Amino acid sequence: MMAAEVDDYRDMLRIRLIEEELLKCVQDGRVIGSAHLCIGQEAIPVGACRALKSDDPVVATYRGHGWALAKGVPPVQFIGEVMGRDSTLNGGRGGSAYLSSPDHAFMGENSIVGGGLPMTLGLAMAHQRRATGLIPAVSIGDGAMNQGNVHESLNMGSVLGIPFIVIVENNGYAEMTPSTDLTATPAAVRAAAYAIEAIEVDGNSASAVAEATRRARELAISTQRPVMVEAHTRRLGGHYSGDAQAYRPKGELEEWGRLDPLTRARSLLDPTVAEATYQQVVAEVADAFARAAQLPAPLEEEAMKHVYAN
Amino acid sequence: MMAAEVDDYRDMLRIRLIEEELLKCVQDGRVIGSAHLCIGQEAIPVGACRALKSDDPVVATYRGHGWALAKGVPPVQFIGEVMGRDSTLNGGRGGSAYLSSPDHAFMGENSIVGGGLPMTLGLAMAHQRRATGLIPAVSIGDGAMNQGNVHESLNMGSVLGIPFIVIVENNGYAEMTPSTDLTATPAAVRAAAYAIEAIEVDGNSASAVAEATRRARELAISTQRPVMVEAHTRRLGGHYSGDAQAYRPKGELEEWGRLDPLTRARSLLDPTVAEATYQQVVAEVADAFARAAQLPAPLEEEAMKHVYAN
Amino acid sequence: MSTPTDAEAITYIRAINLALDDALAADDSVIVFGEDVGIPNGPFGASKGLRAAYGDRVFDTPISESAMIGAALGSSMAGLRPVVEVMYADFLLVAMDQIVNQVANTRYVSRGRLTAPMVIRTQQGSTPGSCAQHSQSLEALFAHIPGLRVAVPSTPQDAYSVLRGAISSDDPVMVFESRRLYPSKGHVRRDADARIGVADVVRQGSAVTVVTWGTSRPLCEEAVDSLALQGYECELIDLRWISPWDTETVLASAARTGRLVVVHEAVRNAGFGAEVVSTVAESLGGQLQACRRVGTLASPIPSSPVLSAQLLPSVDTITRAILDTIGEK
Amino acid sequence: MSTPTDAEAITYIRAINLALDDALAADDSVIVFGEDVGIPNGPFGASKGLRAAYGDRVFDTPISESAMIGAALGSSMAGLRPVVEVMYADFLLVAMDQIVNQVANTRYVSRGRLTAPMVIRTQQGSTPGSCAQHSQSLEALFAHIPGLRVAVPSTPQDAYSVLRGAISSDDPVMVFESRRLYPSKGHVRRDADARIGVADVVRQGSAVTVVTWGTSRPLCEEAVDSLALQGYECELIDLRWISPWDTETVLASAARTGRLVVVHEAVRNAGFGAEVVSTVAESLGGQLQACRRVGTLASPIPSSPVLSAQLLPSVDTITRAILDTIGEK
Ligand SMILES: Cc1ncc(C[n+]2csc(CCOP(=O)(O)OP(=O)(O)O)c2C)c(N)n1
Ligand SMILES: Cc1ncc(C[n+]2csc(CCOP(=O)(O)OP(=O)(O)O)c2C)c(N)n1
Ligand SMILES: [Mg+2]
Ligand SMILES: [Mg+2]
Repeated sequence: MMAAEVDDYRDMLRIRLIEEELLKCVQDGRVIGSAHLCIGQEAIPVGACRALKSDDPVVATYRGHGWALAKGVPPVQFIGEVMGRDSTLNGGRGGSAYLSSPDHAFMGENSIVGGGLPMTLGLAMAHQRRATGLIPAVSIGDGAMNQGNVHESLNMGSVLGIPFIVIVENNGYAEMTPSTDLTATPAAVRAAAYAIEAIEVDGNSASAVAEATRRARELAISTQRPVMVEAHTRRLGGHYSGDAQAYRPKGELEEWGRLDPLTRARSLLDPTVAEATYQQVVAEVADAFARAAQLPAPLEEEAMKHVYAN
Repeated sequence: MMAAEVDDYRDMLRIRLIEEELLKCVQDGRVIGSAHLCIGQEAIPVGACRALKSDDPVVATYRGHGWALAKGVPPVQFIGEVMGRDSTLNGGRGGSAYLSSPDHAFMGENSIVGGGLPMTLGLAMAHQRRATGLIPAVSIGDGAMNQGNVHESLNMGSVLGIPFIVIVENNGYAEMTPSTDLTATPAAVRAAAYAIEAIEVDGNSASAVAEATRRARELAISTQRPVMVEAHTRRLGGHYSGDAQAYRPKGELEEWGRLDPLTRARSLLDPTVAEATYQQVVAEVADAFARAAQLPAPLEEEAMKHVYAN
Repeated sequence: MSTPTDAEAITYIRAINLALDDALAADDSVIVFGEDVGIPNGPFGASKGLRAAYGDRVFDTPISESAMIGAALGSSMAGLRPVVEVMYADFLLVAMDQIVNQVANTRYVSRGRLTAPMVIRTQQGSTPGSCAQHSQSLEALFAHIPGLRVAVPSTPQDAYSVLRGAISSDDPVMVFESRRLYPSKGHVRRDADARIGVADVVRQGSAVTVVTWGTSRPLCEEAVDSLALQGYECELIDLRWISPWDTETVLASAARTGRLVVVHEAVRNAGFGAEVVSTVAESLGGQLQACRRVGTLASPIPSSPVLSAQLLPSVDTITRAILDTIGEK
Repeated sequence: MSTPTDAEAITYIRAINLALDDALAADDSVIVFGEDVGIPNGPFGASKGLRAAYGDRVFDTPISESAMIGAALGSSMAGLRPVVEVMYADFLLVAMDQIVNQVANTRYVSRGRLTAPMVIRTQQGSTPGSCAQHSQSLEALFAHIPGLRVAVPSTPQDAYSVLRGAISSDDPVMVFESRRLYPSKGHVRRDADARIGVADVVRQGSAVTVVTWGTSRPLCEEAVDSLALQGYECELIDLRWISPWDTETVLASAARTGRLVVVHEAVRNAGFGAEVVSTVAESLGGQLQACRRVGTLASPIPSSPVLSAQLLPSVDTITRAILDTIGEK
């Protein structure tokens, strides 16, 4: 048990430290553009990927750094991709918000709200037909529940009997508007409209998310339908790197900060182990950034390649 | 009470006889193209429009002849429009599947499945803001519940507090596929996903539909939200005029035919009154077709008018 | 299913059916789906008999075009070769995000690591009485999107060959069929050239180059044939594919004739005809002595055939455009 | 809110804000809505202060673009003048059916009895680091659709005037703003000409006609100004509107120069530049001695600026295209 808790802490911390450094990179120009960070939500990808098979395909959103890393994408290449380098992921084509790494069954981020749901249905359709035993999972935000494509995919998955897992990361906001202003009912309530199972879980506990995802995976297999996991969490940063968060009620960040999944994960550990782990990840991340910075710039003459097969 | 029952029978019969003649028109070339008939579903528009205020805007689907007539669109002009004549409705621009008559608060048919829902939300938004006291209503098929725009509109109407009525005509089929093969849960169950009220009703009884619509209208006003009416009915003809219906299970049409709302409506009447009404409507419809056939063809030089304001 | 002999003329829709059948037989990874595509045999009969022959590789879906396109995308990313039918091109618009923002980007953004070898079949164009929401010709919207391939076949042979080529392609292909031409007949050779992007030179001539595709081809044939009787020899080219398109054949022809007419049923304004004219104008400069585009006038399509006839291209408007270019010096 | 004096230069985004403010003040039937438009003041600040000033006439919506466009359509049919913001043009694609199949048909099919006096505001184009799903320039798709009006303003003055003109228009208008130009400054006269479809002749010259719009205008100005130093006097025309567009001004200019370059950030292939070139070629025939289009190469836009710079139009590619046409005889 202790080992799992150390792993959770380490994997969440890696995501946190990489993202904190990426935020600095955006600010000082090492990353061109913006980034949507998952600070405060790390327990969800870490917990879920613990329960998924390593080959289970995963689709995420623009807020997908945690998912890429939790699927095992190497930090150096991941950071290089966000920095617009010639990484082994997408060579700078994807960037922070639209990167993928099929080698790690990370089928990609998606910068269209809800846009990854239909493709996940399709991935699941193929894996079911090919009997690979793999169950695709897709992460979306709470605000995405109001996009038509999410609705269509959940119904179609249900009636055609296609098993996949939808993880709704309910982080309290859609951009700058509180989720509850936008969505008539919570995601888990909507599952009934599709005759699919839903599991609600504390999204700030990696072990709880892992357990929920494990159950969801089993249910997907036994019901041969989509299964929903609604993970309750809090976005501890801005919607994106440049967000001044003026819309936040006073004191909210302090209050939410007390629920920080990293603090909680660390509190479960022996302090010496925790500190050693911390130092190890700090060093690992520093090294990854140093090495990512060495990756070459994309080759200009490659810009037009891969639009078509040939 | 008797008077209402006669009215129901007369109004449903008018729709039925007009559509039966239109089907012949399609077959003999008086109507160019196809038509989607509501034979077997007449009680829904007749009942609903009885309960709506005459100025309440109504939006329908391609299967909207009954709605247009129930809103009071004059049969001669209606038939002329379907025949592609220079009718006062749309001068042949709308035709069977996309006609409108704002003078009768009939805001139009729609040939995109579910496509009328978002505009109904908008109509309701304007009427609410302008405090007209009118409540828009939209009719869709059961199959339309799986379109993204329907989902988006119901959620948005709910969270923004916009009152309108959605009447789902559950007629057992979406084109040639049984509805139950396509939709994970019945429409009324889905209402819960939007935190709106739903009323199920026997769609083959005009008085029951009127009562349900009256309640729905009151609920829309009191909750200031969308309200759903799911009307159970049976499509007694093909999906469209050219549909050979090979997909129908043997005996289904006979069985469903026994539920024909017109037979039922007639059975509630004194036979003499019923027969007199029948003869009256037969004559009225024959006259309408004769007069519609006299309407001039659209003027060729008008073809490019009204694309823009000027 | 019984298969036609090469000598037998078959309809356009039957050619589609045959192509689907042959593709399903040839490759286990092919699946075919859409609304009423499975058990009801397809709204226009394109999948007739296929459910019976191939079981659940041919299936029905809810009326959810976004999810349908996504289902094709995801399954193609994971090793299948889906062919999804969208009943009318007008309905592509409810799934436009999936086509443009998802399907088209797959290969490029992943640097070729993810691919989407899928086909979207649809049909388009106006038929008498069809309303504004069931009449549009929308190929230009998709030709503008890098990452997509777009075909607009007009004969049974091309319907067959284009579809086979599309299904074999490793790129996502959109096939715009013609509902109006579904009943038209022709001979189909199953071993005909199925290369992507190759035009068909339908008539040879030196007076003017006429370029067309899809539903407009028969109108052009009629116009060109009657002009031939008057002594004007027009070169008629059916592009078949507009992404990629056969610039070489068109440029060579236009260089010879110095005159160009492009005809399509899509709205003329900002239609793909503009791309053809511009490409030729850029290449030939002042050597392009005259050019015209014929397309639907800038209006939604009214249901009444009396009105729609005023808007759609006709043998007459095509003939006049051709004569116009010949008259000009 | 404090309003700028006419002498004060303001940013493009502030000009939009001012136009919305003035429209809300002038006409009670104007409402403004979209994602994060109300309480958060707009994702880019276009609606800053408007919620505070106009209460619930300015409001937030769920992330449901189809329902948003429909809400605008329906409310415009029933007497309001809605202005709906779609955050990025790329997201128009999830609502394409509502725009093309619903909004655009309203007036025509009802023979003018129903109208849709609504405005869809969006912004588009690539900025460094923006991904393929947040970089597209999509105006050509909408210019092809009869019933829609399309504007692509590039200066603070035009942003103001176009938006006021759009809100007053009885037709549905799509305004494609430029995110990249939001911080650029200029003087805004609130009583400037807001007529729809009128181009701006930015520079006069006789060597070549350069036509542009939107984000590409500043690049064209730079190219044209540096060519002027070399003795080539180019006529630079900013269309501002592409539906309707000022064919008269462009044709008159091209007739004088005999040379045409069209520049836009949208993908070159099947972009609206093709319509401009074709219209001129049809009109001038062999008198159009040379023409070129400059646009984004046929590729999705990669996130890395190193790569996207290879694809997007630049002062350099524009300059070369202009010199090319001058070099040709
Ligand atoms: C179709 C579409 N509409 C709007 C946006 C802009 N947008 C990006 S993120 C976002 C909020 C999404 O909220 P939620 O789904 O809760 O996810 P979160 O960002 O909280 O993780 C919006 C509106 C988009 N990317 N795609
Ligand atoms: C977006 C879209 N997809 C598909 C169609 C083709 N289509 C027309 S009617 C129909 C079936 C609709 O079924 P339902 O909603 O139950 O209504 P019904 O026809 O039974 O009245 C379909 C698939 C369409 N018109 N629009
Ligand atoms: Mg959220
Ligand atoms: Mg039905």
